[in-house]
Amino acid sequence: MANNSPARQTAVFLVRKAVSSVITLIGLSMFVFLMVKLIPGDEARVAAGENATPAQVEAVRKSLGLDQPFFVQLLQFFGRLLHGDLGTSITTHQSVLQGIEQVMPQTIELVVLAIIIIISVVTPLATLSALRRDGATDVAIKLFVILSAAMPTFWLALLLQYLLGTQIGIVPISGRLSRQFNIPTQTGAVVVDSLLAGNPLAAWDGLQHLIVPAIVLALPFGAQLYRILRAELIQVLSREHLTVARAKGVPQRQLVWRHVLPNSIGPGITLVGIQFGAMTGAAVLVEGVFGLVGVGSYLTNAVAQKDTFAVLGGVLVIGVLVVVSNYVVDVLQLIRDPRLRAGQLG
Amino acid sequence: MNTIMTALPEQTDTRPEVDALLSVRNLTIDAGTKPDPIRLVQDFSLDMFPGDRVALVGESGSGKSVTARSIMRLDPDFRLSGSVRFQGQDLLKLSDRQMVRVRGHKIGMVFQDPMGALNPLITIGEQVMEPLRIAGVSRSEAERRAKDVLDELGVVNAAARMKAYPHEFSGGMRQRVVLAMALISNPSLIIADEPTTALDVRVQEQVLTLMDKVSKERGLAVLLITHDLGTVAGFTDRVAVMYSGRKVDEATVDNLFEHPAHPYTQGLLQAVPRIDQTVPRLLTIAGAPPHPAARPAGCAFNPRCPKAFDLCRQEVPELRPAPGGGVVACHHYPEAEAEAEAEAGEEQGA
Amino acid sequence: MSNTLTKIAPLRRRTVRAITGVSGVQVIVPIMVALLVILAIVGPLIAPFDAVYRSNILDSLQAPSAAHWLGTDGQGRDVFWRIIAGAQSSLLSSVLIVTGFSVLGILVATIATLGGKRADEIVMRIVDAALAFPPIIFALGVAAALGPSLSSAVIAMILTGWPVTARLLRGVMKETMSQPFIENARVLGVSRTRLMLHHVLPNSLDVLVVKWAGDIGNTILILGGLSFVGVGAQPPSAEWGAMVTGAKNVIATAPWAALAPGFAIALTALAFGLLGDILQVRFNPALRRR
Amino acid sequence: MSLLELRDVCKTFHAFGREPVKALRDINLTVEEGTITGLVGESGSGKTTIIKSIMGLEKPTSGTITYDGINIPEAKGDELRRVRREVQFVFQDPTSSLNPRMTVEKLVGEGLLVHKLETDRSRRRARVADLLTMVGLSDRDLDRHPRSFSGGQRQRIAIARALAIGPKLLICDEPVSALDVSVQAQVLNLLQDMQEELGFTVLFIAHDLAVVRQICSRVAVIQSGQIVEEGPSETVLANPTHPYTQALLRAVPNPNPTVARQRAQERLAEEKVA
Repeated sequence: MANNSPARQTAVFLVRKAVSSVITLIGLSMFVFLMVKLIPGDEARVAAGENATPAQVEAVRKSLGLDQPFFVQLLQFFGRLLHGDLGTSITTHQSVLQGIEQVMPQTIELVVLAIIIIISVVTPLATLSALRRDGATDVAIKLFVILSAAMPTFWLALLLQYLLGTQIGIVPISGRLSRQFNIPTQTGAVVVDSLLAGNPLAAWDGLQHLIVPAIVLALPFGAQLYRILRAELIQVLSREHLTVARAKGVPQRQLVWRHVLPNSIGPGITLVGIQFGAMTGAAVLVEGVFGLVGVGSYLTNAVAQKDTFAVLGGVLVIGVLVVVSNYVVDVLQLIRDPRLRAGQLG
Repeated sequence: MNTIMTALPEQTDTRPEVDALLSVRNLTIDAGTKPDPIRLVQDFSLDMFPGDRVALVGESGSGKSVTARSIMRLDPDFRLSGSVRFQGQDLLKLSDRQMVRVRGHKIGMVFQDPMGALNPLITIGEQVMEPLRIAGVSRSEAERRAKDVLDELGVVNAAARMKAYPHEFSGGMRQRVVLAMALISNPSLIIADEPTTALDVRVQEQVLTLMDKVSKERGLAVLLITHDLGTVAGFTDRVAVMYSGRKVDEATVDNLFEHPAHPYTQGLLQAVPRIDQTVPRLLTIAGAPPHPAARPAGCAFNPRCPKAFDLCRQEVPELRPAPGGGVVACHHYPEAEAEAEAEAGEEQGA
Repeated sequence: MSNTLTKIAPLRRRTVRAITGVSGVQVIVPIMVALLVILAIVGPLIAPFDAVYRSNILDSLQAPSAAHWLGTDGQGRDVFWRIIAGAQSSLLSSVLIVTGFSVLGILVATIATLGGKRADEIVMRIVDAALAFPPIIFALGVAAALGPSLSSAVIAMILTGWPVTARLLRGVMKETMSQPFIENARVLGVSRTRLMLHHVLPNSLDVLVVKWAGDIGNTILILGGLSFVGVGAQPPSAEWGAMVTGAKNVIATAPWAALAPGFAIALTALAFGLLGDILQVRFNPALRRR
Repeated sequence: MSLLELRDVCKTFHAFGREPVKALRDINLTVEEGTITGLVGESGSGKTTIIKSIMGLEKPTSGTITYDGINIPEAKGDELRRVRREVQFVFQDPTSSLNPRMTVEKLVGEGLLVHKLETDRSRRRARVADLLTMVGLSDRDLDRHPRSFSGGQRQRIAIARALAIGPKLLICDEPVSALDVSVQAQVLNLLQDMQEELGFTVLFIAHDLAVVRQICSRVAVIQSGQIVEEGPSETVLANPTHPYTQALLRAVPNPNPTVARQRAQERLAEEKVA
């Protein structure tokens, strides 16, 4: 029986998920490798930059091992990845990994703020919708959600910047921090750095700069979460154990908090995990408009400069981020559901 | 379709109505929206006295579960009319807030599916204690009482088992936990909705025996909802049979099995294979029960009834006194004849 | 059991009515979608070439007027006619993308379902890896590799869309495969091909019907986004996303040039999104399968 | 003569990170030709594993399952085709065991088509119509979908579908337990009539001893993967020798109030002692 103990089952679960995460990571790298191989034209020339001399191109070919057979190249590629070598940017001549490391915290700060907004707004809306299913409240919320999901992010960003910044002027609409503040960089995330520097005013200012971009970023993803949460809530509301809880006299409020919400958030947690990566991607559409520095603007610039390795490096890093966040989600689900701990599901 | 209103059924019980623990009168249940509602139950009446054990028997679509759930007002989508008096108080007139205080505290309920009946994310102990905690009982007191009631229901090592989650329990054990939740606030009535249907036969027996024991010891009234006449025989005193949304037959358990009045009850008793006897060939009831949205005119059983005549296809029969006592809704028992037969029966008995 | 059935029937009707009741959405949405499709087909034919493509600096940044219903952009081109002409690249590309990745997804899901445990495991790992790329990021990568253009954006989005479809469909097909009627067909001696074509697929594909409309709406949004960051349609294309990009620098002086095409995208996404919701209510496989 | 024979059948399930589960332990079971044999057990007793093994969808860890000289787990090609044609199944839930997208004609005619017994469409339709009449439905039902039928009617369709290709062995897995009480007898009688008329062999899996007693001539009782008692059903059910069979029989509710009340008293007394 000790063989089936919860602790052991938990370990089995975590190891199994970790193994599958590693496999996914390998697959991810293969994708990127193949993408490099699929680039039309000469890879060495692309890597060396458009203005390189033939001699420079040959030097790059040698250094990247492009004269080697395919599988040797694949192995070398993995070898370089293990050392954190994602290649060198042809425009800045800086290591791609370093370049991304510098901008990543700022994007993560934006995405985390957006996720906080999503969770705190969507959860009550979806609950209200599910409880008043098909009533006027539900239909109104649903319409609002459908409408906000139909707005193109980049367009909404422009529109809000124009209206709030130019026309009304209630919030700062560009940059990360007003000029009067000077905060030393520690983590790279402005609000966090401000707090670390003991400057709450600067943190507040940074937050104001982030709030509109975060809302714009949050809207379409919030709509996704709303749909999945509402559907799951409705499903859970129809389950027998709720009838049982009602039959034993549990009042409505406690019913929702204790029996409905905890049982409904599973798919929502998984979705937010996936969204974490997708939002990092969608930051591309927002950061540029609001003059924020981040992975998004890094990638947009790289695309504009035809800096292929910088783009693919960014793609890979974000992929890794997604895999990691999915693993975190699996752990969260484990904490939430005792059946997972006993190895009964999944 | 329902041109004839069913009158109040005659009381077969001589005890005065005021003392009734539960008195359901003309309970009618509709589902669906106004233009085309579906009538799930029509004019259901039933009396239960303290300590009574009554079975409500019917097959799927008969309205038995809907009736049980509606006594507790568990489905907010159903529209209920008539009255459900419990300890003199009409439950249908209570506010939602007041109703919450009746559920679990004065009436306990046990459900069919012990798998789905428990919240998978909360420990057994928390779930059993919940009704007490809501009522404001302290945690340590609630824990003690939960342990006591689980002990009473034969959960071995109750104190430790309270920390376990539902998935660690077998079906029979879960049903004990559900029963514990229903009993912990000392209700005076338990409504058991197919409590043994999902269980294996030996576990069925255990759960039923347990309910038998506990209700006797505590003087509880039990309303047992089931489709299985077998479980009814040893457990209840009185049986009400429902067919297609109406009560069609009600009698003491002995009378029902020995002299079933309604043709449906008669057919049912003959159609179910019995463990104590074999017949060369089972007698069957033709056809299938109607969908609640498409009942035939007249008596809902008439298309399947071997004794149906013209009147059965036109008028819904009222509940009338049946020959052996009890009531029956069948045109074969016109009032006068029924009385005559009843008298004849008494003479014979004397 | 029976009361769940009777409970569901009335509830379903109420849902439909709740949606239609609000604004006759059920009637308007299909009409809107039909108009958009017609526009996508005939748009480039009816829009005057000059108004759409010829720069006319003298006419630039005109406010909306009788001559130019939605004003003109920085190069004096008529915004209204450009939107009409651009419907094709926006909408038809989306249809192409969704069709493309749906077919890919069906193929992959079928392989995973039929190929046994090992094939399923391998295929799903690949799907997981592919899912780890956020669509926009993946499209950026592909576009960087293939060079920015509308067609590389289309290819990129087909390549990012299939894993979602494959995973969803595989889940549904697995569920269908576990239904007793599949066992029933197998013990009757039905061949694999017949099992797939007559039993599994007909009972699984309706989930895609529901997903399809919503996918088109999303695709239009992302496609616009790709143009916006410069890896999609290139100027002087009248693709709506590219139009917004072209006008973003003049938003303070001539907001209409950026607002109007963005509004067109929003309207189209809304129409298809609502269509998806209506289909969801109509076809919800989970409810119908009971 | 035995038509189906299970010899020393074992099945052990292995799952990653868990104790192996012995679902079947040395199962020996013989189904004589022309009989209705019952297999009785509670949930988790191994009934389902036996059925899946006979279907060929689950491979036993050891032992043989012989149908008319063919070892089912190893059968391939022509042998497997013969098994598929001659062994048919009726499932517990007629709703989920019939493809909801097919018409009755297609459902019942599928076997005729797949085994090339009737390739002409109109003649196939005529044969399906005959089959429907035989099971108590009518040719008007040919173009309807299963969802428009009641549970009992659906089970009739399932029986017609199984009988269409003239099987020699019919495996019925709890064929009436999902049906309304008032409809169960109809389906039981239909099965009995068909068996008498067509002379096929039936393995009838059930949990309900009363049903088994009514229609089976022999019965085997299975508990935790082992057959604990086997014999003519009258003998086994009237004078069970194995304690498990005795316990099962005692637990079956008796629809005679006097007897049932007495039993209840006994049980309460036992409970108090324990």
